[in-house]
Order: sequence, then C-alpha cells, then structure tokens
Amino acid sequence: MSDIPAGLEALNYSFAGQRAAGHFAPVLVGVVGSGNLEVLMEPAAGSNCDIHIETSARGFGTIWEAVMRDFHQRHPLAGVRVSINDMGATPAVVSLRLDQAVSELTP
Amino acid sequence: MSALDTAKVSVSYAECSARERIARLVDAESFHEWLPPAERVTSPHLAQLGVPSAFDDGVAIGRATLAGRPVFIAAQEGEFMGGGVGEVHGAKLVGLLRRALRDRPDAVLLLAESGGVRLHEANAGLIAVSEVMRALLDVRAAGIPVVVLIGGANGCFGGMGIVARCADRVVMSDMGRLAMSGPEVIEASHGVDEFDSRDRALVWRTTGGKHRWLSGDCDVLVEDDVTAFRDAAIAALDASMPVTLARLELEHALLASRLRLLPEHVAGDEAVALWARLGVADASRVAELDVDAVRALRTV
Amino acid sequence: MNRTHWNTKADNRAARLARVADALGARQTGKRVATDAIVALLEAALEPGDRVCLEGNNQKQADFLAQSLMQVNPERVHGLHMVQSVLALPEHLDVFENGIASRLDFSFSGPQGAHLAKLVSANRIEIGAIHTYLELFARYFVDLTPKVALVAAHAADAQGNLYTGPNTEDTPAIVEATAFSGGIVIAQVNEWVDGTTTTLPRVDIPADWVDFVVVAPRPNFIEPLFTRDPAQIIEIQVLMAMMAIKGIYAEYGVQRLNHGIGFDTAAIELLLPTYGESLGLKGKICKHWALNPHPALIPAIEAGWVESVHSFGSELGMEEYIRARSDVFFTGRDGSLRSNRAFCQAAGHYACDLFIGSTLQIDLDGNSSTATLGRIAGFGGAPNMGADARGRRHASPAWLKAGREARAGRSGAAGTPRGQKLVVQMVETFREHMQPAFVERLDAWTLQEQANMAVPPIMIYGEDVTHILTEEGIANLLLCRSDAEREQAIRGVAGYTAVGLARDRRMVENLRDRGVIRRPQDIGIDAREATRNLLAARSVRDLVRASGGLYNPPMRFRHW
Amino acid sequence: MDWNTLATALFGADHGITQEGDLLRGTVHFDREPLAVIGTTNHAPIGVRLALAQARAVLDTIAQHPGRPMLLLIDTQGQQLRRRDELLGINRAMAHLGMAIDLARRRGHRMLGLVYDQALSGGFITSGLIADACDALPEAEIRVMRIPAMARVTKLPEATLNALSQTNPVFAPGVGNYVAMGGVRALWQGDMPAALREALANAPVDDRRALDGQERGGRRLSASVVQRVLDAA
Repeated sequence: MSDIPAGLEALNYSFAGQRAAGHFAPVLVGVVGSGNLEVLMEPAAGSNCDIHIETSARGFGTIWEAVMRDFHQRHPLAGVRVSINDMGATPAVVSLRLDQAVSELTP
Repeated sequence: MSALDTAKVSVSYAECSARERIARLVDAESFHEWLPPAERVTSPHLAQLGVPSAFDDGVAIGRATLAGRPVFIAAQEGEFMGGGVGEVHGAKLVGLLRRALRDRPDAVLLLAESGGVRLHEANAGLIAVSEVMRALLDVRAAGIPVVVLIGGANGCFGGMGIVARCADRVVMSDMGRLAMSGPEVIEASHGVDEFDSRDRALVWRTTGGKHRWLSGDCDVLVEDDVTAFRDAAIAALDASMPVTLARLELEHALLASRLRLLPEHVAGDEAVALWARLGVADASRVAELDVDAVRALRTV
Repeated sequence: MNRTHWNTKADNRAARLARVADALGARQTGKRVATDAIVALLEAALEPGDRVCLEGNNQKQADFLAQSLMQVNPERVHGLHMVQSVLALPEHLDVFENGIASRLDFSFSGPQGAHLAKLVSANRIEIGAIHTYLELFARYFVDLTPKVALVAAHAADAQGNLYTGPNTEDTPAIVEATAFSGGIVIAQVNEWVDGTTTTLPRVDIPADWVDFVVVAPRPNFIEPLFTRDPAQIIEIQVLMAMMAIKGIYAEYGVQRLNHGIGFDTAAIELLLPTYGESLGLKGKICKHWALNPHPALIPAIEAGWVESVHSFGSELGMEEYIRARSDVFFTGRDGSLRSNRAFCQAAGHYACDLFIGSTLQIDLDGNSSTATLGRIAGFGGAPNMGADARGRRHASPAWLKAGREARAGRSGAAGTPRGQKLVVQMVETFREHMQPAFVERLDAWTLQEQANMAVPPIMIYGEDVTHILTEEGIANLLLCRSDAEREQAIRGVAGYTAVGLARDRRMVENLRDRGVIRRPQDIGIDAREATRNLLAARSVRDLVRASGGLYNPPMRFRHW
Repeated sequence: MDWNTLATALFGADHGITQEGDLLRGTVHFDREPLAVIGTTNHAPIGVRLALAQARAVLDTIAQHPGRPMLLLIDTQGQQLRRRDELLGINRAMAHLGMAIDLARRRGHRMLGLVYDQALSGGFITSGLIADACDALPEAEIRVMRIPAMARVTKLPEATLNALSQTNPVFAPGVGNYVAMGGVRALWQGDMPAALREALANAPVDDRRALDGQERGGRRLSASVVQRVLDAA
C-alpha cells in the first residue's frame, strides 16, 4: 500500500449512448473493500452514459478509460449515470461489477 | 446448473454482504431503505485520508416486515472499513433508533458486523457509538425489542461489542465473534504469549459464538445460515426485556460469579477450564462439536 | 592412472565412524546418540569441504540438525558444500554466514530468497546451480553425491529403522544416494520406540542405510503449505476455473494431471463436483492425480471423481482423511500416507497429461517466471511438471490431441507424429495491487544480470506452454504458427495490461475466429454464472463437513 | 489533576472519598446535598473487575439512595487489553456498567461524568459518555488513539495526519476536539465548585451531543443525518 500516494483520484468519462435505459430504480452492486468496488447506476437526463470514479489506486487512468470504453461497447446505455467507489479492484472485477449492475436494471 | 441450485439449501450468512443479509432475512421485497446509496450520505472525512467513501457509509437502514410484522433494520457492511463506526454511519444508526422510538415498530434488528470505532474518524466514531447506546436503551426502555444478530466474518468488536450486550437479545452463529478488543490489538499490546491472533481456534474459543453461547453472552446460537438467522429474528419479535434494577442485579451476580469461577492462572486452556467450571459436559470437545450438540451443553 | 587402491571411500567412512565412537563414548549406544552429543557427533563425522545434504524439504525440516550444525566449531568443520532441495529455515543460510559452509546447490529457497540474494552479492556464498527437484535428486547419483546426509523422520527403533510418517518427501532419495556411496546418514527423530512395548508403524528407511539416530528435543517443524481457504476464492477465479474445466479439461479429456498450489487451481478442484458434474464430466476427466493432499480436493474425492492421488509430501490435518480413503491415496500397511517427492515428480513429468499452475510474470514468448528482483528463489518442481516430457512414449487421447494440434501442417522433424503434454499457465491479468501478470520483459533477465547467472531464471519456457488462461480468455499456443501469432495470442488474453492494450485488434479477432483465442462466451460460459455458489465448499469448515469430520484443519484455519 | 486535589477543591479536605486500588468511591456533601462519587484513578485499565466494581457502586446507590446524583470521576488508559478479560466477556461487563448508569438516569438520578486526567476509548464509553453529560478539566487528555499508532493503522504518514488534525477535530487527540464535537459538554475552569454546581443544574437529560457538535462546528453532519432519517419517506 505504501507505494500508493495518499489522496483519491477522481476520473470522469462520458460516452454517447445508443440504447435508452429508461427509468429504473437505482442499482448498487459490490462493496468498497480491498480489491473491490461499488457501482451505483442511476437514470439520468440526456442520452449520455456519464461515469464518475473515485479510486484509492492512483495512476491507472488509461486502464480505467479502456475498461469503460469496452463496457460501453458491450452496453451502449443512454441516459445513465454510473458512480464508482473503488479500492484497488482489478479491471476484471470492475468489468464484472459493471455487468452485474446492468443485469439488475429493471424498468 | 439447476441441479446445483436445488442441491444448495443453505446460504451462508457470513458470506452475504450487508444488503444480501437484509434481503434474505426480512420478508421478500419488503425492505424500504432510508438514506439509500443514491442519496450519497457519505463520510466527509475519508477522502482527505485517501480512502474512498461508500455511498451508504457502510450501513444500510430502513423498515421492512418480518413474518408480516413491521420491523426496523440496520446492517453493517464488514468489508467496508471493517464495519467501523464513523460520524455518518453512527448517525444513521442513531436516527433509526430514534425513529423507532417515535414510530414504534415491533422490533429493531441490528445486523452487526464491526471492528468498533472507525479510526479514520475516531473521535466522532467514539461519541457516535455512545449515542447509539443511549438511543438503543431508550428503545429498549420503550418495550420495543432490539435484537442484535452477529455472524459476519469480521465479528462484532469494540464499541459495537458493548452495544450488542445492551440489546434485548443477541443471536450468534458459531462463525460469529463478539468481544471488545480484537486479538491483533491485544497481541500488539501484550505480545504473542498473551494472545496469539493467528491461532484462530484460540480466537474462536475466546470470542466465538460457541463460547458466547456456553457462557450465556448470547441468547441464541444458530448455524451459519441466513434462514436460521431469520427464524431466530422472528422468534425474538416479542422478546422485549426492559432494563430493571432486579434484572441488573441478576446480571451483576452472573458476571461476578463468572469472574470468581476462573482463577487468574489455570493449567491448560482457559476457555475449556471456564466451560468445565460452568458445568459444561465434555468441555474439551466443544471445538469439534457442531452447533446442535453445543446448544445442548449450556448450563447458564 | 595407476590405481591400486579402490576402497578409499570405505576406508574414509570407517575412519569417521571410529572418530565418532571415540568422541561419543558412552553417549552412543549402537546407532542411538544422546541428544546432547549431537554437536560432538557432527564435529567427528564431518570433514572440511564435505558435501552435505541437510534435509530441507518443501514441508518437513531437519530443524534440530540444522540448529546443531550451526553450533559446530568452524575451525574443525568449514567449507561444506550444501546440497539440499529447499532452503526453508534461517539456519540453512546461517551456516554460510559463519563459514561452516561455502558452496550451495539447491532447488528452492522460498522465504529465504531475499537473504540468499544478499549473501550472493556479498560473495559469502557460491551457488553451483539452481535445479528442479528431480534434477537435483538425479545429481545426487552422479556428481553431487552427499558424503553426509542429515535427515528427519518421525520415529526410529533400536536397529535404526526409520518411520517418516506421511511426510516421507525427499528422505528416500537422499538416504539412498548417501548410504550406497560410502557416506554417513544421521537422522533426527521425534520418538524412539523400544521394539517391544512400542514398535514402528512401518519402515520407510531400512536400518542398514542409517548410521546414527538422535532424538530431537522438539518434533520436527512441518508447515501446512497446501491449504487454501475456499472463503478467499473470488468470482473471477471461479470464472477461470469454469474455463479450465470446460475449455481445456473437457476438450482434451484430461484424465491424469497435476495442479500447482493456489486459489485458481483450488477453485478448479472445488468446481468438479458442481460445475463439472453439471457438464457430465465425471469419469471423463481428472481421475488420476500427482498432487499433494490438497484439502480442496476432498469434495471431488467424496463425489467419486478421483481414482488415485500420489503425493510429493503430505498436508497437516489430512492424516485421518487419507487413512480413511486408502483406495485413493498411497498408504502404508499402517494406513498412513507414504509420500515420495522423487517418484511423484517422475509421475508428474511422465505420467500426467496436464499441468496447470500460476506464475507472476509471462512475456510475449510465453516464457513465465516467479523470479523477482532481489530474490533468488528457484522453482522447486514446477519446471518438471510444466515441461513436455520428451522421453515419453506411451499415448493417451489428451497427449495425442495436443500433439496433433502442435504438429498439424508441419513437416520434417517438426511434423513427426507424437503427442505433447498440456502445460497451462493460469493467471489473472492483474495480481494484487494492480501488478500486471503480462510484461514485455521478465524480471528474470535483470535478475540474471544482477546475480551473474548463466541463463535467466525462467520457470516454464514458452516452448513448453500450450495454453495461457486468463479471465479474458484462453490462448491455445499449440495452434500458433509464427512468433507473431504467438505474440498476438498472448496479447489477446492479456486484458488491460500494457501488453494487452498494445494488441493488434484485427489479428486478435482473426485468431479468435480460428479458435486460437477463445473468450468465455466462445466456450459457452456466461460470466454471470461464475459465483461462489458454484464452489463445492466455500469455507474450511465446509471441507471438514465434506470429509465427514475426518479432515482436521490446522489452528490457523479454524474460524469457528 | 490528582483526584485528591480535585476532591479537596470540590468538597473540602474531609471529602470522604476513598481509594481502593484503582477504584474511587464515596459519598460527599455538596451544597449540603449528598452526592455519590464513583471513579477510577492511576490511569486504570478498565477490565471486568473494575467495570463490575463501578457498576456495583451505581446499583447500590440506585437501591439505597433513590434520586441521589452521581459524579463519575474518570481517569483511564482504556479497556484492559487481556485475553482473559475477553474470555470473561469484558464487553458485557462494560455494557452492564453502561446500563446501570442509564437506568439510574431513568430513575431520576442526575448522572455526571468528569474527565479529570485521561480518558481513552473503551475506558469511558460506558461511564462518562453514557452519563447525562460528560465534562472535563482543560488539562485532561481524551483520545481513541495517538497519532503515531493511528498512522500505523491507517498506513498514512504521521505528518499528513498531524497536518490534517489542525483543521479537522475528528481524529486527533485533545479535549478541545471533544468539546467541539459535543462529546464533552463543558470544561471546568477556575472555580471548581461553581463548575459542578452549574453542571448539576444545567446538564441536559436527553442526548443533545449531536446538536452541540453541530453548533460548535466540530461535528457538522451527525445531527442533520439523524434528522434526515427521522424525516425520510
């Protein structure tokens, strides 16, 4: 842990969505624990998929961007706000939580 | 894979997240959350220490029905900061208890999993835990049973270990732990000879559900199974036991006699010695017995 | 050479035994030596420069003899050449600090790896070579024969017969090499049996291979190395285990195999009776194992999947379970496990169709290594398990299919029909703290420069690796036909590591079309089904239950 | 401050409080009214035995002297860190002490805590912190954990924590921080009897520490979060 500088890193991504998510009850999956994260998905105005990440593992922006791009390619949701609190989850765990969240979206 | 699902009858309480525990414990779809994650009522203190916050600050609270009856429920998430109580986390618990005093549900269920005070906001956490105690005792005095359920991997320690013992009823699984200071803290302070925290069997003999059952520190001992916890919670719905002077005198007598029962120095394992002196048959075999067998051994 | 005397070894041995008798006097009765005479025994039996095997196994340690060797007078005993498989205890290196030993040939240094690297850079130690277990045992019979062996057993009788208990491990190989080349064998034991009121449960090492026996003041140290708590297995590992079972074991019909240690492979073991069963694979895969007695295998054994398990060593807590499952495990007439590292290594190398294990780093050639900077650790048995057995001649469907895939379309020597062992590297693309498992250049190369090694310490050569399995997919390297394809196949499963992000996307999709790369969905796996509920045991206690109470886990794993 | 000095300042030299080991106990007269004094000294670690001894004193007062106010004098290094105490249920003994104090309040006893030397986490959570109000002397020390220990636990540099503690009272030791957060109601300065008199007269019976923390700016969220729960749909 000592190699990780103190302070959180905040990252924001926005993708133009294609599939309207419509209205749904906010969904939370995952837990903010070591090597894990929580993903909160909420309906939002507009046709974007806006993603906000706060992570304790600094310096992995490139990877987050690629993970989010691929996620949006799998699920090109529109009108969705994704918020993430991360405690050093690997990309595999991040992708899994995102997919789990999408699978719980119920109009 | 349907064959698998039907074969799997038991869901481990320890393995569930706080939210899964609530969902499986109360009547299906009955949980209504207050200050849910989307409201983002989070800790204002963690970010400056480089720690991400959680949208619920590690505790979910709300109302639900249990066997059709209205209850309030809170569940601490042990994976987030070890379930530590911070300013917001504590205030959510206090708010729930105050609201119970006002709205008078049939019971308040507290699914405790906590290392106690969250050190990253230690002063606020300490005060908050004492506020939880006072609010809990107000609810208890009003005749609304407060039931604490303990079965998470992180146990119930520190201030929350005291809170648990302020409740009307304590339900534990044998995987659960209930104590004050964690074994690591004691080992760090007094050395490995005082408490070898890596000797997990010793840790459980000292703090685990079986010991708490045999010594009377919990009221119900269940398997590590969500349904067992649900059944125990239903059975506790009418378990109100307001604090009276007579009851505290009984409590005092029990604790004082237990203190006399265990000499400062005993040969062999202290837990086994205490059980034996409590009259538990086969005290040396407790560790290997299953929950059913241990349940039958209680003498207090 | 005009040699007239051909029995110098026997003469030397006789001289040593005479010196010992002289030094010990009444403290020696037959082969039995008083505990407090151990240092005197060592000083009399050892000569400067001797080649000495101080038994350090993966698990069992001759710890009392190691501590005693530290106490000999360095003026009498020095410059020893240590030949031992594992450097596990601090004493194993302390003997180099004070000059008692100077040269080392070994296999694995595990927790002492950093200390060893420091000694090497300070020129306090001269390393002959780092071997695999089997390779080192082989050299015991060629040019690294011990003059003195210091071994550990559980009990001895008056004649000097040794009972090792379940952790026989290296002892037979060491003692055989020493005893039949004029050397001296000294054993530490936990117990002495008198032969009348108490007897040895069985004989693991016959008495006439043993010269001296000493009762140690404390039982020899054994560490539980192969217990993985199922509670710590995460969903990603479940997914990867599903991919291994469906995408490799089922595809090739793998009947005989070896698993490395780790949560990834523990997940496979725990998925056999659930996921494997649901695929109808029982009886078709995973029947014969070269494997330590992994507690994680209990549910599969109980479900009737496993016909046989031969073991390198044992595992604490598995004693009674093994005893009650003698159809499956190799046990003595006394009922307890008989392990044997040399034979099990041979079994894993020649008689298994698949090895699957994890690593820390994989490069673009598929070379993989657990070597990290500042540590000289060695690899123990992994290179023997994770290498094609070029001497193998018997066929099996899995071996033939792998061989066909490797040779299809090739001609000449490369196309000559033969099978190939399946060697699978199973890694998550990132380890803890976001350490990438895929790298452009292995740390092994830097370590080679630092420690002045002849070759970089590569655990498993890319040429031997047939599959790389990550959460992103399986790369079948058998099907690659050029270095470029191989590189893209590896990049194509390297996820979001820098190596993975630098993939040629078009080429990777082509490889996927050809089945060189297969994603979970390509083999019919829905990642959302990969939950911990699929594990046949989700905690150590579940394992105890599955064993019918026969498995007795070590204290550190008892969370109840 | 030495407990005897404090007692003499409050109740005169013949205060009648006695020390048995680490336990303080006695009945004093203050403004001609009897007042029960219960407490600890020598920075006592609170184990099962000491928690029970204090609870005994509280229960005796409830039984024998209905309505008599009680003053809890606090000096503790925290809970006893011993395996034996854990085995014997130290958390239950602490809870028992807390419930005794809480019951006394419900039965009309005025319950006051005073940190006169030092108070650490588990040592006073079920004494001073569960009384009607907890006051402190200005030189008292209150904390959960010192900053070096906290640095080890949180894996954050000490310098960072020290810097942050200047602006945020939430984790740094210090009696002032506890006042700002509402955990300590007031500091007793100067005239000790006047301070006690004020406390006996004005300490609230209901728990308003969150409101104090909000008003004093040391704990800005607690009260509003409680209110949000009460108001939530």
